[in-house]
Amino acid sequence: MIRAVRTCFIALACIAFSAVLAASIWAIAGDPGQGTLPQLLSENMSRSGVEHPVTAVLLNFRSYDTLLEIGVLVIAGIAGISMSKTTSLEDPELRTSDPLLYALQRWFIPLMLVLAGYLLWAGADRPGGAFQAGAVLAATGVLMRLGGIPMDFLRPGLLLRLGLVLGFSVFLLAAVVSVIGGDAFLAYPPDMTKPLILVIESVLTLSIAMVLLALFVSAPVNDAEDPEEGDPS
Amino acid sequence: MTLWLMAGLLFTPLAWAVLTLLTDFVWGRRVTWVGILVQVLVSLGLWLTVAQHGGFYYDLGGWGAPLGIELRVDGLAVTFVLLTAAVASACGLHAGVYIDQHKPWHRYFWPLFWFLWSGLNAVWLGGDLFNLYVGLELISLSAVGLVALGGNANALRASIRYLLAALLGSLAYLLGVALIYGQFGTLSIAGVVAWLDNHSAPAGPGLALALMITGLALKTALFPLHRWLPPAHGIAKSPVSALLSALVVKASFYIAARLWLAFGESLGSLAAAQMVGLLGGAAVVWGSWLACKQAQLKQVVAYSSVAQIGYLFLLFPLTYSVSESVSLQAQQGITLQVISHALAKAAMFLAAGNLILSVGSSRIDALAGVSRFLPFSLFSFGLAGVSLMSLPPSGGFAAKWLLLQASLGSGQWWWALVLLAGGLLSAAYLFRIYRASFAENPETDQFFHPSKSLEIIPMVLAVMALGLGFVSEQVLSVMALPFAEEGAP
Amino acid sequence: MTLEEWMPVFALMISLVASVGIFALPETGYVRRTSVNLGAAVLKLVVVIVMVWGVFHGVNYGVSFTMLPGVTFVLRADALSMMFAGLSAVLWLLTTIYAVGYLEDSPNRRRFFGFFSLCVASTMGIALAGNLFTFFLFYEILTLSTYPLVVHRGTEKALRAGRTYLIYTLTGGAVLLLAIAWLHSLVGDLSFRDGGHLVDADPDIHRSLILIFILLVAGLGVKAALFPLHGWLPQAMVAPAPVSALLHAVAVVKAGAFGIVRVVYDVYGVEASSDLGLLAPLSWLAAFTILYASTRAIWQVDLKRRLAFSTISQVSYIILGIALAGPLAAVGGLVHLLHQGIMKITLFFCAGNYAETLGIHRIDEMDGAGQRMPGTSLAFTIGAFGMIGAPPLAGFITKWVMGSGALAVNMDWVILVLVGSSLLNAVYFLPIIHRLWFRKGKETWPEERTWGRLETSPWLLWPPLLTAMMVVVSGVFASSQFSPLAWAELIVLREISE
Amino acid sequence: MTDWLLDGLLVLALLATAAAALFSRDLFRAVVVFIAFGLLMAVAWVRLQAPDIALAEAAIGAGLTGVLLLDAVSHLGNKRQKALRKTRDPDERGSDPS
Amino acid sequence: MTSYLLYALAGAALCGIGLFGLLRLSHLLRKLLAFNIMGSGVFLIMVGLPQHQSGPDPVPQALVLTGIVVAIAATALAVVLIRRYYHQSGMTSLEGEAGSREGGPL
Repeated sequence: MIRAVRTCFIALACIAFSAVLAASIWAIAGDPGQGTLPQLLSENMSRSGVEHPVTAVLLNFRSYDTLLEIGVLVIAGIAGISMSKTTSLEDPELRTSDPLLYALQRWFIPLMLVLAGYLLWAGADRPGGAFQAGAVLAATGVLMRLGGIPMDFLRPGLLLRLGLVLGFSVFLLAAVVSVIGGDAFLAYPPDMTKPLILVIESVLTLSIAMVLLALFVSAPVNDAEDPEEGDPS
Repeated sequence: MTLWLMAGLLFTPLAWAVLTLLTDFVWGRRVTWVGILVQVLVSLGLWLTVAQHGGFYYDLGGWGAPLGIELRVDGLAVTFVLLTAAVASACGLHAGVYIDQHKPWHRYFWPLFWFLWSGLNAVWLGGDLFNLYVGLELISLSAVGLVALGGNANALRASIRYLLAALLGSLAYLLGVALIYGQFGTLSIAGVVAWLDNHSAPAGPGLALALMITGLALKTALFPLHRWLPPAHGIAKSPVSALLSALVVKASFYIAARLWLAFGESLGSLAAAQMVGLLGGAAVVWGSWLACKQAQLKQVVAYSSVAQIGYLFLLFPLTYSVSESVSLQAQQGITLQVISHALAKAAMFLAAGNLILSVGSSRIDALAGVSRFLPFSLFSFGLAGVSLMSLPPSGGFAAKWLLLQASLGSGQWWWALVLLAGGLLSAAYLFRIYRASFAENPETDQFFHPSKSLEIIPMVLAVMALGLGFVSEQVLSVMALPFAEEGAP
Repeated sequence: MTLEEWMPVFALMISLVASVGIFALPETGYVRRTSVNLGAAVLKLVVVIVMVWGVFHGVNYGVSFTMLPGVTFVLRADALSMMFAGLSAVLWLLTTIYAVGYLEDSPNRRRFFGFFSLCVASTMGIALAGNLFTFFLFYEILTLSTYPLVVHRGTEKALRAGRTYLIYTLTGGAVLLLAIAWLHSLVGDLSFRDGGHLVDADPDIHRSLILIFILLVAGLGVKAALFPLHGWLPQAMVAPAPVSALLHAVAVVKAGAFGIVRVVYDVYGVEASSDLGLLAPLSWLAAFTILYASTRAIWQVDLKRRLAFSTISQVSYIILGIALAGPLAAVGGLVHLLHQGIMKITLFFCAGNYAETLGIHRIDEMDGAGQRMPGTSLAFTIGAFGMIGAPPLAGFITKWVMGSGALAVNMDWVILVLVGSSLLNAVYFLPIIHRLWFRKGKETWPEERTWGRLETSPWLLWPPLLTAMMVVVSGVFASSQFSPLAWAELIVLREISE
Repeated sequence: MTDWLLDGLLVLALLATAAAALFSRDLFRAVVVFIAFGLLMAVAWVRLQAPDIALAEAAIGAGLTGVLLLDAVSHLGNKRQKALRKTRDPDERGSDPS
Repeated sequence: MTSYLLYALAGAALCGIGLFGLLRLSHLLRKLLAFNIMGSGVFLIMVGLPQHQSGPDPVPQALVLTGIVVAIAATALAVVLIRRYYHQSGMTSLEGEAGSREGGPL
């Protein structure tokens, strides 16, 4: 009974929240401030080194966001592997013997690899880029994993950790290189903008895929735990 | 020079996160020592630079706002950068000895620690609303990872709860950012302020400010949104608890404060300001009351954080439609409160960790006899307590004095009563602990004596918190005009 | 910085450094600890004597710096400061000697002496504080550093007393802080100034000033054990004898009384205080406390508790003296700050000796102790007669001057209070003296310890004898140039000459 | 007009799948519906002329999140303590209060 | 009224639904679903609202891309934690302990 009342109360509150939010959106939509950002963006596109505006924003204008965001991803990966069991990859329980999956694998994996490559390459001037490509690559990995293909590099070890941070470190190095030339953090040298962005995107793709995959395979749980502080044990 | 300092400040924590990920715990510790040294020097250098030449905007990637992301390097920001350097290095050094190096998962402590540090720096310096969101997430996720590291079911429950609260808070904040961008077409705080200066305040984005501050209040654990905090801070390892209580909750509060001071006058309302202050007052009373009821040492300290956070939110009523000088007093008071609470609470958690290590139990009544055999850690705990009780000459007292002046000067005398009651209540729960330690235990010294390095670190922090009262004037003068919005882009 | 600036800092730092040094030494380093302690006490006495000399000749000792926007930290020595500082410096030395003997072979001595020195440092800070803010700073440090001494024994009773003590003093501190902050926001930073600041205050804020004064007296009255805020003091007697002697008879309660003197004279100013109608109620309250506490003392069977109620009563003499608003009465009140200090510490030393040597805590156990411990009992008798106000001892001087002062401002009822109090004092002290000297003792004492030929340890015997001698000397030579009375006259002279 | 119809239907479908994903009785089905929701979101992003997000949503939002959650459901679903959950989980009520 | 605004309003509704789920549901995976749905709502507002005024705008689109990656990172971390929690305690909600009867994270 109390539970039902509470549910009703929360529901009402959420409906009210939506209504107020919608009203605000309506009010803002009717009374817009004059943002100059899109114009500014198109004026500066030529200096960004890439043709696709979203990529330009992500990897040049607001690259600090992206850098930190990859950091967030790496954190999730670290937290994931910190809890995983070391010898989980050959767990037979995980191996699917579905013939459909096998068939899917035979056809899909190469296709998906190609798709990932395309997405990465397209990012410079068309929709696509490191995240999408990384996600597709990770999905490929998930498929392979479900199909029982051993992927030893995902065993928590130096290699996995190196893979996790490869993209991040390259990005970071590119960010700091400009400082040596007396420029701001994350400022690319003007004539190297495009190749740098491409390199960053490629390694990011790999690392993003690695992190996502590591999070997926790290699920089997390590039993060992710390005692709580002050627990006599 | 400034270029190098800025790059060092941004680069070091991220780079050290990568380096320490590739090593084991012991090597990670050595690498971390170097990193701490670099980071402390860089922070100090930047602080000195700003103290001499004043603050500036730093355009990342050479793109100024609104197109790019700008960092706002002013006196307040560098003070907090320096504070972070002090507290985080103390926690890092303490953790290097405190944490069991033989558990394989503890190697992941260092990268998470460094990511946390970089997130904190990003938040102190951030001048871009969305960038602040990413910084917040960086902090939240690494903090959750640290709480959960190697944890048992209770630790996991606490960290999941913490994660969900943090995510909900971030989403509310992001929703506010979306509305702000929809209204003003820019993400730069300075840009929005410049817009508001030239136009009359629109009706729509009031909700945006409310959403952002609510979300941040949830992440700061303002009453009644505080329930995730005590389990998470109580169960984490002591150096982690220290980091969380001292710095992590301050990051979200810092953003809320900056937003309020930038937009509050035009987008806020008196009722909202008083409401937030009321919740802060309730937090002081309720958090202290619960702290008195706890049987576990670290739970007392964690609930004390809930209470102390309450003080911070008195900033909202004390800066809304009051005179310039009162507002300044309130801002200075809150700044001192943030700094002194950070130092004192870190000292207290680290000392509590030492005490728990010594007596082998986390219960308060197990402390009987400690004052005879382990005076050093208890002394650190006590000195930190002086600051938390805001008794002179601590930084907490200086903060309380300024806040008292602000509340009396603005005619809002009821906040003065909250401040005084809060001081007495904190004495109530802290003296419970001292009292337990003074109880004579007829047995002889059976306590484990932690190594000197573990004992000295909290003492240094506690002395800093205590001495802050004497140098408050200097600290505040470096911050020249805290929260000043100078030079729109 | 010049020497004039350094001296107050020295006076303050000596005990502080001693405290840190004591904490740094190991528990077992008896000799080093005692040397540090005694060395610091002697050094401090020298510094204070130099400063007294300087103040007498008109040197301005003082140092200040800005602590917070609009708030300065001021250390400054004026005649009133030096009275309190001198008292605490002299008695610190004696009490340290006493405590070394008293705590022989007991645990936790490092903690005890460390916090003890810290207490003395804060007392010195209170004495030298140059404004209300600085005063409050040290006032609260005194509260904190006394707590470990009250609960020193770690028994259930001690812990309970500690809690009571904290509830009273911390609440008092909060009230005091509110009052000081309020006053600050009304009129800005207030340094202590002869003649006060508020003589021509804006009439609009008179109501606020009255309220603030009540809050100030309430906050300070807790430590001064003014009725009805005195409840903590008898309980705090559970602390070891040196603590009761120096802190609860002298430093802590005097800090409260001293604060009230500062507020009335140097913040509000006597003129403003009496114009606002604040002093008459204060004098009634003080008079009531004197009579009430003396009456309560009669029924106490525990020696230290009886002395505690006596303290409550005697401290209010100081408040009464200044509340009468006449120069002569003020001299009487101020001189009692010193007189009561030396008399009461004598009594507490003796009470400690009886407890430590013979195991006597209750008054009915004291029969015949005079034969067993003649030196101690002689000191006790002198102190008790001083309290009663028998000529030519120190207490008589106080009462005489204060009585004449009351007559000078036409407050004849005060004479009745003084006489009544003396009678009550006689009622509760004379039976003890009777028991000491004229009753036949039992064969055995509750817990006797022997020191060969001596009645007790020389560490314990000499301090009360010295203070008893001071009681006599300051009474007999009251008219000399360096007596407490002369110094009190100097203070009042400087106050009213402004 | 067709555009409006399409958008309207899409929005309705989004809301319906969102509600269904949260309040469906069976956790497995909830996740499947959530994947459908992700795909609809991808379509919505196309309608919002944001092809980049559409791609990312399809790959990450629907694809990876879905797989991750499905995997988690299969582990959490039917092992221990089913009885325990029965009393606690509003699954059993299955009401849809929104 | 453009179709952009329609999506922004739909985002508001999604936020409400997600919030309700986050507060009311007790199964942790469901909470996670709710979080993702609420996130989608926020993203819709973030892109829809500015585009209503000025047409396709790459800046919010880039922000949303970043947001999606952060969301998947958070989701993945939460899944790992939840699975380990389940593994250690056999529970799928936070209500296990006495004294905390509310399911919300607050």
